[in-house]
Amino acid sequence: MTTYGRVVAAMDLILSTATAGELTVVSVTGEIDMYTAPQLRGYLTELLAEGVTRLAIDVNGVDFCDSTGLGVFIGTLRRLREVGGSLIIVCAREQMLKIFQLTGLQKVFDIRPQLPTDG
Amino acid sequence: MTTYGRVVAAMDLILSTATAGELTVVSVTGEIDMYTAPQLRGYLTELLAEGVTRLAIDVNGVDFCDSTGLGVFIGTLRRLREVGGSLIIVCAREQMLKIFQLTGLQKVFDIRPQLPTDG
Amino acid sequence: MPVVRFGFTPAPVHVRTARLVAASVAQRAPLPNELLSEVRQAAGEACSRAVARHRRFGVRELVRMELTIGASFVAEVADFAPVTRNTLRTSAVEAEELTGKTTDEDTLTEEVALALLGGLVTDLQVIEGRDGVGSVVRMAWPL
Amino acid sequence: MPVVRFGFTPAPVHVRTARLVAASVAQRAPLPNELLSEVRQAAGEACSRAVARHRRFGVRELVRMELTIGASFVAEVADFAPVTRNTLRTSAVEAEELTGKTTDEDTLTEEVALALLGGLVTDLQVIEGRDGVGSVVRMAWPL
Ligand SMILES: Nc1ncnc2c1ncn2[C@@H]1O[C@H](COP(=O)(O)OP(=O)(O)O)[C@@H](O)[C@H]1O
Ligand SMILES: Nc1ncnc2c1ncn2[C@@H]1O[C@H](COP(=O)(O)OP(=O)(O)O)[C@@H](O)[C@H]1O
Repeated sequence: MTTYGRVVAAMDLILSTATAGELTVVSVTGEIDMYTAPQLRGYLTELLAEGVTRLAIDVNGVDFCDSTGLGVFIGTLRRLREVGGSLIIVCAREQMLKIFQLTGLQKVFDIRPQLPTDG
Repeated sequence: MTTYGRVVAAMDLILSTATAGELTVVSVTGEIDMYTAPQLRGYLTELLAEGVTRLAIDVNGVDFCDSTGLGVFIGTLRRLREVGGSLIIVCAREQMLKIFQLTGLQKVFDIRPQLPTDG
Repeated sequence: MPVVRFGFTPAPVHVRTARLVAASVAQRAPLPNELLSEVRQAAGEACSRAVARHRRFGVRELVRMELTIGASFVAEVADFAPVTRNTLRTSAVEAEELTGKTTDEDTLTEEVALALLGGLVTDLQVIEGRDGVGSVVRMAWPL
Repeated sequence: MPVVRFGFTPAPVHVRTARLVAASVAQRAPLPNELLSEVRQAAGEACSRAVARHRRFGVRELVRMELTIGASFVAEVADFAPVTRNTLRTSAVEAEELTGKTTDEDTLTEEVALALLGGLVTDLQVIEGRDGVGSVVRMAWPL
């Protein structure tokens, strides 16, 4: 089973996966909070279980993200590090960048305004 | 003092007046409810006090209207009738037409989808 | 049974928030989309009615709305103003009468509110409050 | 002093409505527009924290949020879960530690929530609840 191109849409969160070179890119649209985070976590866990190690999460479609969402990102980063993988957060949104800053997590994550073009 | 062309904008209601032939047309934008109705009532009362008798209220910019709003329309109609005046409600919106129907007020008001062109 | 309670100082401005809450909870109940604007309108009417009653009788207690998701979606709006003979009605006078009669605008609005509630909500009750204090508008929509 | 109370069954879905309510009441307080998204985020964090605490301890009581408009805009979110040594903190551990440590995701989220609350709200307190039951996150914004 391959997850590429799969689109999962719940009431409040839309998740899709694409590839860009060697990178697996998950795009998230909607609000990430206590209600939708389990869905995001499950989706990412499944990708990692399938062997994805070079991951990017594009959050430019995210309208709202709380600590539960950040918790999912941290968990994903930790698991990727364990297998020598990497995580890029694609984010250009002011509001979202602010919560990374307020929590000091901008120092922890590799945050870029857009997808790296060199794959 | 003339009210024509005056625009009153509160936090949630925007009121403006224009003339179309002999008709005075008040356009309402926003939500009409218990909170904003006093403002609408005051605005219309002032117009009537200035001698307006042929009035149209354009509610196509109204997102929400409750019984308080309908109460203002009824009060205005009654006062206009007392002086031999007339009231047209300009309304093409489904949701708004529905509340006129549910209350039986569609039989009481002269409701038109657009401004009469014959002035 | 999920319950959401919303209590507010009897001021018109909070009725808008009450409408938001009712529609938001109804959406997640979930109630079909085409019913959401009815819930929003009906909850707003019930809350306006409660605020008006508190103001008329000078009652400063919070107006209370309770939303319950069970076999149906139930919205109850409670006021704590004195119950008079006219309070516990669910039917309004005819529309034609309204424009002719010399009733004041408040009474008029109340009649229109009742007509709207009756038209919007099939399962509608207006009952006495707990311990005989105030009145409760109870509205239910099947899930 | 206008007061709005919002109580909800401790389920994640209602936290979204709580955010809506907090932002809506703050807007009408009125709080400047640029602060509204902070209020929305902070209220959401406090409510998520309360829901998480109720779940962890199996407490089924409603989580309660109270919004008061006075000299400042005050938002209080109360839970009714047991208070342990760790409950009444307003400062979080360092971000760098989070990614290294073997803490579970719930604890991790809690630390991030605290860091966010501390960053968003200047006037922040986490205090014991009335009669020593539960905890209250109290946040204030000057008007
Ligand atoms: N929307 C509301 N806002 C504020 N208080 C409310 C609201 N609805 C109910 N209450 C009050 O909350 C109190 C607690 O109610 P509840 O949680 O059902 O427990 P109990 O009645 O056992 O104390 C009651 O006194 C009730 O009147
Ligand atoms: N958001 C809320 N939802 C439901 N109940 C609440 C909420 N906030 C407070 N309450 C409860 O409502 C009850 C009534 O509170 P209040 O109106 O202040 O009067 P009193 O405490 O005198 O009964 C209290 O028992 C309080 O715990």
